[in-house]
Amino acid sequence: EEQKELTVFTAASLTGAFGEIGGIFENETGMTVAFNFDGSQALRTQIENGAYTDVFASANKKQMNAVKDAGLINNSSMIVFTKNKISLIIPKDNPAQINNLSDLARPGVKIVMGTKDVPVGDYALQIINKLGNDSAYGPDYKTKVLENVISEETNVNYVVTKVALGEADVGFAYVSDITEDLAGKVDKIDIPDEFNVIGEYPIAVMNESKYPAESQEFVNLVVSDEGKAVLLKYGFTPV
Amino acid sequence: MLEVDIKKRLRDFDLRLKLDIDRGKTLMLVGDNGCGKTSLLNLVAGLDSPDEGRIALDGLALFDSEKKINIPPEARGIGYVFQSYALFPHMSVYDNVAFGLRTRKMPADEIDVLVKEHLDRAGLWDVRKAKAADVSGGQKQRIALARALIIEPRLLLLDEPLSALDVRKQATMRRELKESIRACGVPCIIVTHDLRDVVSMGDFACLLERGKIALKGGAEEVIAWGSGQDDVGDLH
Amino acid sequence: MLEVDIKKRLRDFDLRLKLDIDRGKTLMLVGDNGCGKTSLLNLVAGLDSPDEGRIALDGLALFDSEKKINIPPEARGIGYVFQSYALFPHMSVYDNVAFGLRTRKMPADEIDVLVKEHLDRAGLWDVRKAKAADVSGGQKQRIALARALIIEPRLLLLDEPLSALDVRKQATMRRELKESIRACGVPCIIVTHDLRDVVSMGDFACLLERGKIALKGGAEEVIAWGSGQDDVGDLH
Amino acid sequence: MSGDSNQEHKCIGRAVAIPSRSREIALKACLGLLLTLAMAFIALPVIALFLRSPLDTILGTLHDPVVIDALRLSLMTSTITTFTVVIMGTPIAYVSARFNYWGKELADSLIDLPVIMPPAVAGIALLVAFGRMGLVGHYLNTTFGISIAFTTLAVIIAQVFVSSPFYIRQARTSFEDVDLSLENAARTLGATRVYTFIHVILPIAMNGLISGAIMAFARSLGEFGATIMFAGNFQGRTQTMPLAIYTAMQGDLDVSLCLSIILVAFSFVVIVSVKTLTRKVYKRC
Amino acid sequence: MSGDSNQEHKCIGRAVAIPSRSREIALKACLGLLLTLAMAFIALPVIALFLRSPLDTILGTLHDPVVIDALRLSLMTSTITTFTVVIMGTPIAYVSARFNYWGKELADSLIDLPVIMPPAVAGIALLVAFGRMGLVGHYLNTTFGISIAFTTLAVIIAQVFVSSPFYIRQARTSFEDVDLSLENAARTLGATRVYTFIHVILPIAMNGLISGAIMAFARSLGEFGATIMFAGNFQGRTQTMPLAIYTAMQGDLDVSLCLSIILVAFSFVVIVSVKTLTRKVYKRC
Ligand SMILES: Nc1ncnc2c1ncn2[C@@H]1O[C@H](COP(=O)(O)OP(=O)(O)OP(=O)(O)O)[C@@H](O)[C@H]1O
Ligand SMILES: Nc1ncnc2c1ncn2[C@@H]1O[C@H](COP(=O)(O)OP(=O)(O)OP(=O)(O)O)[C@@H](O)[C@H]1O
Ligand SMILES: [Mg+2]
Ligand SMILES: [Mg+2]
Repeated sequence: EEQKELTVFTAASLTGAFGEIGGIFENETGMTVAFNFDGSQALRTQIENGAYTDVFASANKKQMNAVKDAGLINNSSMIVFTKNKISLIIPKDNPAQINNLSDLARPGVKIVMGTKDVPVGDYALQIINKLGNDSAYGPDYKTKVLENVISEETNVNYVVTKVALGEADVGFAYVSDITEDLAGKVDKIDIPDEFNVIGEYPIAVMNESKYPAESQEFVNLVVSDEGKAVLLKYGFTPV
Repeated sequence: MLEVDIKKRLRDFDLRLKLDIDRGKTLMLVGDNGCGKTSLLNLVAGLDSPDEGRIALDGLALFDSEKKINIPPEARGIGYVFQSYALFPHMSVYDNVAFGLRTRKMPADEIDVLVKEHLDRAGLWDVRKAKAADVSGGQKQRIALARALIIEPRLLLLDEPLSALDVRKQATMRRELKESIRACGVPCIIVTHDLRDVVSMGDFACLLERGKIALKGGAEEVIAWGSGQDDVGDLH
Repeated sequence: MLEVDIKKRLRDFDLRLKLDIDRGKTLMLVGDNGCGKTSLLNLVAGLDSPDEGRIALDGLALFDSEKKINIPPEARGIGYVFQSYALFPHMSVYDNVAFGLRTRKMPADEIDVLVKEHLDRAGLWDVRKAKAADVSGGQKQRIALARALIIEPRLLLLDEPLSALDVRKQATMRRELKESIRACGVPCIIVTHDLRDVVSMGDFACLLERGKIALKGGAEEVIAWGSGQDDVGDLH
Repeated sequence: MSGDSNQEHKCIGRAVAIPSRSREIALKACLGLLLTLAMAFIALPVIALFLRSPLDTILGTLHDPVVIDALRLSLMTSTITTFTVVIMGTPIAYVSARFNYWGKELADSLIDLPVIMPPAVAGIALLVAFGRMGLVGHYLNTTFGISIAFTTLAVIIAQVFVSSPFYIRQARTSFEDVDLSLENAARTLGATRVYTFIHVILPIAMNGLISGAIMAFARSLGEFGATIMFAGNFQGRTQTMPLAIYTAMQGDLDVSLCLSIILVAFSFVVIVSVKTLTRKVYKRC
Repeated sequence: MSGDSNQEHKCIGRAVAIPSRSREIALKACLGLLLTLAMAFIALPVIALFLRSPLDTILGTLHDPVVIDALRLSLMTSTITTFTVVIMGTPIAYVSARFNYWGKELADSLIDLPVIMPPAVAGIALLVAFGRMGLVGHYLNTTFGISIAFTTLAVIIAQVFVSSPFYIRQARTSFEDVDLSLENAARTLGATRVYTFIHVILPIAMNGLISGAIMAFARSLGEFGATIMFAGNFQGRTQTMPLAIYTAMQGDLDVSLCLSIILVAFSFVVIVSVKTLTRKVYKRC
């Protein structure tokens, strides 16, 4: 008898957490789980072009909604399972002496962020806007900060890599990106909730899934306490 | 018997001639540099196609522009010594000579016997393992000759086959070549600039001038043409 | 005057000889295929280095293993006709002949005059625009000769320079070459397998056997060696 | 014959510019410097990578089943890719080197296209052509029930797509450089076109073919963008080393750099041994 | 001389296997089919891409300043890269084709390394070597105040790094195939090494050099991973077409596919014209 295999398309930022949750699921059900880790946009492109998957976990609602609009997911199964916040990350030796949000506007600071089309870039822009509207940061805060941006990355990894290597002075990344392994190389500066943007991660079962019941079981595991504990461990904010 | 009756446009002039050579007979082809001798051999060998005309060997058409026949060179059964030798530079001397037998799928032990015989006769046995690119000019010419003769062709085309041989080898080769052509009984065309070749090997000779036959006949007549020049007179 | 006294390990034997050639004199080099004639010319030209010994031209060392002198070929001022011609296949006939003058930075109009003269004399003016790869074998040899002579070298090395020429051209060339060597007064080495060359062009001759000089002397002596063979006797 | 007017030449020998010894040395020094700089330019980044990653971390990651899977998959797919490219590409290169056919120039330029496309675009292009909904894949799926995308086969297809131009171009020029008269000689000796190709043309062009095959192999070992788009990132099935490196980058930069070093070192060894081996075999025949 | 025993040969002519006409036709058909399949394999994905993108969208995006910037930057950097690679790579290729020096085999294999590295890794390697904290970049930064990363220069460096192996390899084999006796002939005619190189060796190897340069150009036009890592993604400064395509891909796939088509079409035109142009010039000399 052939081994049953559950296919899960998962946003790359969930690699560590879902890898662990997958292990738990395999132990509980005896099924194997095959993960496809890639950017949410790439996953969406693949699904739209006929890639088979049972479960889709996206890093933002935009890509999930696109798939949903195409009628590919079981709408009732869709659920937001975790949130993620943005924080500033700086190299451990902090070459530009960034200590707070207003330092971002100092001339010569090298900032990397996502391009406006990736969620992490979109969120960063929103945060900068909010800060610019706050009188505490001055009227030209926004222009000064944007002038300091040296690169608009298409992938949050590239932001983290450049900061970790010390090539950029500061970057906008998800809190969950600062993994235990990276903690030795970077520090983070929290962004207060009033300025921060909360990213939402939806998950859903696909319509054409060959194992709808098992897929639902997987989703259930993710939102269970056990799943939440794992997500928490990887820096997410499960709901 | 080889029958040739062809027309071909070359870069500078037209090649246009009619020739018959009986089995066992040797035609010596002489003429100025660039008069079309090599071009003619290439046409007979099938490496190039005449614009029109007919080439036939023993009654069988090798080329016929009317009947649209054009037998590929590998099926014509010719032995061709190229003016520039065209040895396979990546192969040893041995492999060069054995090449034609291998294409005929002869068993390796028979090949061995034949190749040894030919290499010995050409005085090449000692350099048999050298790459063909790494031997002297005259040795190259001997390889080219051995390579063409070993396949016992139905038609021999030799483009200045003795020009680079040393004095001793040239004399021997001339004698051997003549005998083996006669014994084999195949038609043969030899291009040469050495009137001694014409005298000693040719049954008849042909003088080519800008693609046309200017003189045809016994060897003596062609020699007479040559001796209009000064020091060729030495020959008599 | 060219002085050669060298030793060089070849693949199959040692080349080891001592030679002097006065200005305006011509040495005819004969010998079996593979006896080391071409190798010797390459050593004199500087394309290869002797294992030990000395080569000097007009008293100036071109190579000296003791003094560690080894003048590169481009500074030796030689005219070399290669046995395989070594024409530049991507250049026209004209450019091949003009090459040596261009390296000497001669003005284009002077080059034009000289090249025209040489091409005319070699009967190559009509094919001057053809690529050197696209002419006949004999035409190639004429190009090689013209290319080597036009630079008025201080030393001439000719490796079978007439072997592919047609009967008429060969006779003329033999005469012209002889006269121009004498007039120029440079030492000259000619490799040949044609004893007529030895008689008509050589001041003295040298018979090479497996890298060593077996016979040296007037042309007649070498001919005598040759006529031990059967049909070379025709020559007298 | 004219020319007799020529005998009065002064014949002192036309002056040759004797290259001074110092110029020769300067030239050599320049070349040496250039070579050193170029080597440094390529070597420095590699060395810097090595320096950042302690050896024990590298050796540690070697035991990780993810790494073993990826390495195995990478070597397997790249090898299959190279063989496919060589077997399919050689006749194609030969045909475009020696024959004229309708649309030859177009076909020749078409072959370069995959190189220009950014790899992810190449992946998307493959997906819209051979994916389940694709131009061709659609028929394959409905008629034969075959689905190519997201399988190991897809990895190979993606690699073949991006790396074949490198082989074909080099093979083509190598074939063009083979002297036609050798081909002619072989045929007069009774060799058919195919025999001539195998025994004369192929060995003479071999140097270039090996070089092209190594390039194709290297390119497919490093292939990332087209693979992840067209084949997905499934461990053990489509996750080659470059994909594993990307995945590791999500967690720990250092691990991903270690993986890179393993890939580079392994490939280096493979390429050097392939090179020496093929050269030996090729010299012998 | 032995051999006189040989005259009694029967001399009927050794049998030659006459290739039947049908076999010849079958061979041609096979080759034709193979060629068609290969062309289809490459052309289909490209066609599928075109079919997905309506022409007016493509023409529309052509007016977008982002696209114009990226296209300009791509053409500029790739051209500079190709020139750099050709100018630096030609002597290197020649030296490794003709001379033996210490560590030659190693150097030769080193040249292939950038091809094996997944482009993003190559970018990281460049960062850790030439970035401001890098092995070398560190000194450049503190001593001269030069910072390379995140500039247009960095784009060019990244492209040179990834594309030079393709040129150097092909150039090397082309140089190896030049007949040594032609070099010898030139030198006896008074040509120095440099003159010989320029007037004899270069023209004869030209076919391969052009082909290699086109490969390098194509490769640098399509370069993405190393560029975004080492040079970053900044419109007008470091955002080449592939980067613009990836950026657009995050938002609207269709726009990014349109950009890809523009890139492919432009490059195709450039490559075809470069090819015909250089071939013409090369034929003439
Ligand atoms: N490239 C080479 N590499 C190694 N050995 C060679 C090479 N060329 C020739 N030889 C060998 O060196 C020896 C001398 O060759 P060389 O070419 O000097 O002879 P040659 O006197 O010019 O003969 P020929 O009259 O046939 O031209 C021969 O044994 C030959 O096989
Ligand atoms: N590859 C070629 N392409 C074009 N024309 C050529 C080519 N080879 C030779 N020719 C020309 O064709 C004519 C005939 O040349 P061919 O080689 O047949 O002369 P040949 O009689 O063999 O001369 P030789 O005695 O010098 O060998 C000449 O004008 C020559 O320049
Ligand atoms: Mg001829
Ligand atoms: Mg010789």
